[in-house]
Amino acid sequence: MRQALLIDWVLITALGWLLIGVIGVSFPRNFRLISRVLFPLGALCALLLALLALFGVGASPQVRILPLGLPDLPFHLRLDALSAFFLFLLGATAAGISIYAAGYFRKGEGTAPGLQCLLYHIFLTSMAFVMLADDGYSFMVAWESMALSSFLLVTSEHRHAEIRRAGYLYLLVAHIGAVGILLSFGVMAGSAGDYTFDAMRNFSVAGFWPTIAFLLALFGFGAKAGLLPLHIWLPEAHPAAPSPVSAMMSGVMLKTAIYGLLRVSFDLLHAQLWWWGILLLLLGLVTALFGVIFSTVQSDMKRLLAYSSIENIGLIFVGFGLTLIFKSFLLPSLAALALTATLYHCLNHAFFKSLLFLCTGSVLHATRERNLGKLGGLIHRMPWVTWLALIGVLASAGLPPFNGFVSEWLLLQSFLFTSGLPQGYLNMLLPVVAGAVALIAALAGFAMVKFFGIVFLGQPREEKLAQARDAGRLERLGLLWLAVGCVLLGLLPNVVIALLDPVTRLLVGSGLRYTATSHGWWLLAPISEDRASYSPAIFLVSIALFMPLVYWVVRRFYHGRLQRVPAWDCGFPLQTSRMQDTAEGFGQPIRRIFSPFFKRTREHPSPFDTHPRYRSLVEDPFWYWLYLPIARIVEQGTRLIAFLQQGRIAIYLLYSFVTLLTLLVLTRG
Amino acid sequence: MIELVLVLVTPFATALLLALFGHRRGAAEINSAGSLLTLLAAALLTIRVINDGPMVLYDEQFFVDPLNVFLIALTALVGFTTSLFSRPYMRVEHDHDRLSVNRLRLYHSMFQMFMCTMLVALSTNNLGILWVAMEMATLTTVLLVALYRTPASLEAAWKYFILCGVGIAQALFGTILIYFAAERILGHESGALLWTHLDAVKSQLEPTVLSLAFVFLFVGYGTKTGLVPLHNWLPDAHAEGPTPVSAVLSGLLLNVALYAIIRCKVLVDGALGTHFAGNLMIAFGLLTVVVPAFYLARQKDVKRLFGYSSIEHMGLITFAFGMGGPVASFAGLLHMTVHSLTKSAIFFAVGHAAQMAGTQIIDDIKGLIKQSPTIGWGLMLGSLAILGMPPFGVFTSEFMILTTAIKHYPWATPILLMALGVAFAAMFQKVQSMVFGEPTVRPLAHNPALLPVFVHLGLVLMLGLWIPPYLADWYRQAAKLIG
Amino acid sequence: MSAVNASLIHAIPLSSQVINLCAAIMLLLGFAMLAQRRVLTLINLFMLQGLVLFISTLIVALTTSQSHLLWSAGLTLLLKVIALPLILHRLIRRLSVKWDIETLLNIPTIMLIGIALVVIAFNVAQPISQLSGTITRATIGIALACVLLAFLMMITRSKAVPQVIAFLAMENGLFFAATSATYGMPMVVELGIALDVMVGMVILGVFFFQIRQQFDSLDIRHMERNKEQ
Amino acid sequence: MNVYALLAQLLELVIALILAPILNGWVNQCRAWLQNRSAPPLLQTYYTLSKLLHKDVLLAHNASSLFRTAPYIIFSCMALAAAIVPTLSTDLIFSPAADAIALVGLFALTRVFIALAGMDVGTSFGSLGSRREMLIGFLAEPALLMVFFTASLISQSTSLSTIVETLAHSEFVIYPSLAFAGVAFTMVSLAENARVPIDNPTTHLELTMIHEAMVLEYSGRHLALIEWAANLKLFAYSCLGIALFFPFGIPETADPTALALAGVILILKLLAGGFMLALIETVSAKMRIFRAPEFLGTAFLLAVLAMLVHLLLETGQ
Repeated sequence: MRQALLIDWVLITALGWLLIGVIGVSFPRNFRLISRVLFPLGALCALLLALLALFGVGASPQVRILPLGLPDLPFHLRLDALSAFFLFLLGATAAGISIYAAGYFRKGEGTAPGLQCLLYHIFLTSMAFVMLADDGYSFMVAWESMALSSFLLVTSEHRHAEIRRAGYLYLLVAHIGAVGILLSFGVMAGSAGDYTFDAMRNFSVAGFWPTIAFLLALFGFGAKAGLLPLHIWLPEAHPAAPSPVSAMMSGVMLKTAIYGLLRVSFDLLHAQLWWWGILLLLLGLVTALFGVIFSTVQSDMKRLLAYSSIENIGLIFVGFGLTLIFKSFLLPSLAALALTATLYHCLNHAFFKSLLFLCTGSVLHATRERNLGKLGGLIHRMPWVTWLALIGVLASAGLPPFNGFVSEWLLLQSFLFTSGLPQGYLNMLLPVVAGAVALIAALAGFAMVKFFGIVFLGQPREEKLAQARDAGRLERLGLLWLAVGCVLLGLLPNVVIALLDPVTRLLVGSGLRYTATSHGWWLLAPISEDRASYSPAIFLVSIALFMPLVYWVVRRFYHGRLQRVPAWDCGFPLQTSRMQDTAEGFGQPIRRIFSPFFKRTREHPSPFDTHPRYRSLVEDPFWYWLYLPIARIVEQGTRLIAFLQQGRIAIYLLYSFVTLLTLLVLTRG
Repeated sequence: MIELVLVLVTPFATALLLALFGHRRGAAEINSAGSLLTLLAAALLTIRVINDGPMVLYDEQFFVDPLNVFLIALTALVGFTTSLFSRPYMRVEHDHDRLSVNRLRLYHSMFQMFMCTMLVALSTNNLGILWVAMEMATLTTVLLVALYRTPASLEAAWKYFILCGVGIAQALFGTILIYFAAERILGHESGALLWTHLDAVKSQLEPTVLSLAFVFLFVGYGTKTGLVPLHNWLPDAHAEGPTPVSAVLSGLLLNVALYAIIRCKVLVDGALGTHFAGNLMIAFGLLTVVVPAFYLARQKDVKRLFGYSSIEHMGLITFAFGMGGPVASFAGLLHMTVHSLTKSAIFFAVGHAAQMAGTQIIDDIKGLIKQSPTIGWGLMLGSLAILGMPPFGVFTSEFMILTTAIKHYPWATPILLMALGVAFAAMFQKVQSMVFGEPTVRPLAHNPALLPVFVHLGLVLMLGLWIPPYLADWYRQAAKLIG
Repeated sequence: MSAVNASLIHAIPLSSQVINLCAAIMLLLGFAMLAQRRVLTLINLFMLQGLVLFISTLIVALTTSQSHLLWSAGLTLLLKVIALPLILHRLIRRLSVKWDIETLLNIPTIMLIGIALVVIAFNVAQPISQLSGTITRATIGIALACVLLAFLMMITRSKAVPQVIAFLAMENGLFFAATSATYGMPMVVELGIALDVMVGMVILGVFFFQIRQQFDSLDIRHMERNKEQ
Repeated sequence: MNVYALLAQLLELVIALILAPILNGWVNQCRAWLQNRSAPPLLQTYYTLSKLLHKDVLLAHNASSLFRTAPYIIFSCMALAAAIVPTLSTDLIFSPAADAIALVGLFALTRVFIALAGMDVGTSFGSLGSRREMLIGFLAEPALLMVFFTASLISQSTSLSTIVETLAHSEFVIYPSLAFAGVAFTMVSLAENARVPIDNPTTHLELTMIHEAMVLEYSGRHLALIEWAANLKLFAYSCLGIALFFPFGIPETADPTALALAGVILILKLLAGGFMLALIETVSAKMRIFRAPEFLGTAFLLAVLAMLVHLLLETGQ
């Protein structure tokens, strides 16, 4: 009985969000109500949703039909392991973000708080419905509502031109992507013309149509996920949005694209071709490399994180592609391993990336500054944010014992056991790709050190930073929730794998639960213990034992006192805080090594000018390779067409005259 | 059958009344009251038709069936909301003394006359009277477009008159041809132009004559629908006329013209048994979707912009009806509804926006949402709706049209989508720059009537999420009628 | 009985011949208008066309004893032969636009195009004429030709007044088709059409003055402001 | 996991802690001999460490708590790393806890912390050093991983113990791939341990130093811990090299005799390894920092080559 009711509860929670939003907008100026009551309520809903989803992962698929939508195509909803997992991701992340947002949204910033509340909760609800939708129409409605609400959230500071531009770009790309998705549904519905997912599951499209459907879906969802070359909106939109929204977009919304592509390629399409996997693998690899390289040279902290999101999405797609390859070669256990890594990374990225974005939000509020070059030394002013951010940073850099490492470890493992694929050169390719993945992970570490070190460590680069104040109570709570999530996900991999087991069984027909968890909760051994094993618990415990031991020993036997002195000035007494390494400086080696990736414009100061300044602008080459040419083509089209209408009535009459005559002749002949 | 009489007579009487007293104070109120009466009568008529089914009246000169009754209801509704909107709008225009009292009189009475002609055109059973009513509608709107008497408006009105006059003349020739063909079966009596009779015997009508007739009718009424390349009057008329007129032009008149085409299509399909008419409509529909998309990108005048978007949507609807079949026709009817609701709402918002900015140039309108959130949000949401963003109803119909196209005309789908994409990029950029940003606009003297905007958008939103069952099977019947 | 038949047989060809003659004259007048340079002559030609239309309608009415055709004949006489030419003459006088009309193309070219149009029109109308049950077969083709010629004239004329005259000539062609090819439309329709023409004429009259006021000329080539720049 | 394993583990840890500074001293001695200098005593490193431990700590004014905790974290991480590498026996309690990849992760963790500590005080040299350290790190890490991958492709496992067991105790096979991997590994470990030609552990010329620049602000016991950690790192890398390329003599069991024997063998290997290191450092000159990418890129390519060679020659397909 509870089984049957589960999806209804999920629905009720999602609609609860909507209700909260409506209440919020009906008291648009009642700030206390919104921040102290509504957002925390939203967080509660999220928590509830996460719990329900936990049950839902194990439960058998449940279907509901709402009397909405088209008369002959009402809203079909379905809750199966896949959607439940992503709902869990949504709920668990949203719980932290909502609590944070309760403390974050201030009076008199951008649009009215009530409206913010409405849009934010519409955003959440539509994401939940994306996961639940079981027919083309409701999926598209939820999908586009998601895009629309997030667009309106992004542009809430619409007074700045660049934010308007970012929003425009974002909505445009999202819309074009949605068109691709719609087309792919159309192809999959095929001649049957029934747009429920059930019909698509049962209706098998023949010939090359599955490939076309897959490619269209890849285009559509790739545009949302920020896959190259459709990523350009992402580094614009994420910084533009208020931080909780950036966190939500980067942490959860990008994953909806992953969800959609998983749904299409494993659930709706019957057979997978191995070269789809190669395509995804390479695309993901390029995306990840591009993203991480650009994230290391950014000087705006939110842009840096946005590019790092692109990188993580790339890694996820690499895992996805690997899964496709294994699935198409009928190696279910390996496919399960790769898919586990992929989904695990989705979950991890949701947590640490939203944690980091929220931290930037607090920094932004404390300092009104997004430019890395003007921050620094915040560890003294805002210890809470700093230490929680450190956890996020370490997780995001993929370091043990935090969660980012586990998924990368699994990913590398799934690369290592590829020998035995039919294609010989695949066996050659994949280990090299693994090496590239390792490079990407290492670069991510570089980017993260840059981010943390420049924002929080060192001396404050501006005077005003001295007034920075730590995050408020609610904000801390939200950050804490996400940080704890990062730690737990890192410490208890087997629990997560047990959670993922039904999903992988659903999609690739095999799971890791029994092999991985056979050695007890503390030891993760996906294949077997002597092939590969990892125990974060022992890591943490041993480090946690060593440190106090060493400390005790050192302090017990040696009594050297500790005195504060000025930092050593290398014999140059006139050092100022401006002489620290800037963001650009820190990224300089990368710029130098990977110079072919960038399109950069620099202006050097001449030795004689009195106020010398050095500017170096690093731009995304895809603008110049892809987007501007397209824009130019459209421009040409408009100019050509304008000739049709020159305001002369005789010409207009001639048009209709010619039309009439041609039609007459055609019908006659 | 008192309702129909009311529907037809109320606007006429109001027109006369306003022609006499339109210059007095309270003319706007009379206008709204008359429209409200019409709306109520139309509602009664609708209920009657839902209960009793189609009916033929007044020695068969008039008839009401699911197809036109919903258009009648729609027309009455939009007419009413427009009259509500035009009250403060015209008052502001009067304050800026762009319009004298006598012009206001002309405006009010011609507005009602225009409503009357459209209602006649919709409800008549006689193709001849349909033609007459359409011509009348043209004439009244010509006067309305020329209301400001500025050179630009005169020019627009002149082009409108000449182009549509010529077009309508072609339509008359088509009508004559149909009569010519019908008379040989129905004998030489006035029944030979009655749609119901023709529909009864359509299979016996002479195919060659009917195909030629349809060409003339298509070119004729197509000119009024604004099909490319016959559309050139439309953007001018929309840009230069007063905004309420632009609203009813794209909201209603285009629908009525399309309705005429559909009526003829039914006969022609019956006679030919081929997909001749359908193919014609598909071809022109596609052309009409693609070309305006590119015009949109280079518009500087906001009302012109939305004029072109109306053309585009007319093309989409024509395409839908061209494809035919239950789903596509359903989608076409739905799109007619949502388009006229959304587009008129947009024009309401745009009208006030232009008044606030004192210009129609897009670059000079900025930050509406700051200065007057309701207008700003109205324009923003309306534009998003018309661009086919869910959860608004326009997306619903576009979804059905596209899916049908994928199924039956896969080659057409990429073209449509390309055009829609370009239109989205072009239009949304301009709208965003108007709605957002630092305000350059001043508040209005009289508080604007934005109830209509949000009523329309609310209806469109509802249609996007949930189509009421009776409305649905109403559409279904109409779709079956169109085939 | 046979006598009656005989008289009928005798009567029909004559009337139909007359009607065909009228048709021919209509076409001729159409060409004349196309070629005509002077506004006043243009109006007179238009009046003549109306007259021919009236005659043909009258004959049709008499031969096929249909009362309402008589009405429409009277209507034609009133409107097209008397009222509109009068209005036009007065307009010309009030606007003092008696100048020659320059056309956008030179006359011979226009004539050639016109002939091509006539060919097309006949070609198009041929199947219809085949199955025409009425006494007058070819008229519909000629009516179509007249309509197209008028259309061409509208395109080629660069002044407002002749454009309107061309518009009215097109109406004539339509009327001719309606009456002589199909023995007239239903009365109510004809009345409506007539009403439209009348109202349209009045509105145009008003317009001329407005246009003159705004552009101080009736040359429509000045009205090219609304366009895509 | 029996009591012997536990003992072996503890023994290995202790040995690592004791031997690490001595190894460093030995390398310095060899280098001095090779450069015809009079050598410092073998236990020199111990003297330095105890001196530093006795000294007071001079802490920059704006040094944060992270700065003060970092040395302890780094030291314990390195100790853990040294304990994970199988030197005396493959039957250790830590061996399931972390495989090769996790070990690399552990090294990365310490690197990140030391780099952050370098940036903390906010002098220009500190962050310069951190930047360069991270540069070296992200270039060396993938190469190291590729070396491990080659080994683990051979032994179909990433767990170090299993690798050692396969290499040492399965029937003797010549793996050409390991030759490539060995060279790559040597280059990586040179870079990772701040050795010539990438870095010069003895320099204090600010513009050229990397590791020293990061720890410039450290003093007293903190510095001692960091130095010791560095020695541990060198030790761990040497043991890794031994375990991967010269694993012979590492017993599978952990009974005392075997352990004793293994200890002797280990010390001999370390002596040889230390001498090799000193030799390399003597014959090669320090290169510009921006030649480092080429150096490590070569290492990465060699590692990839090793893997391909393995796939071509040593797998039956």
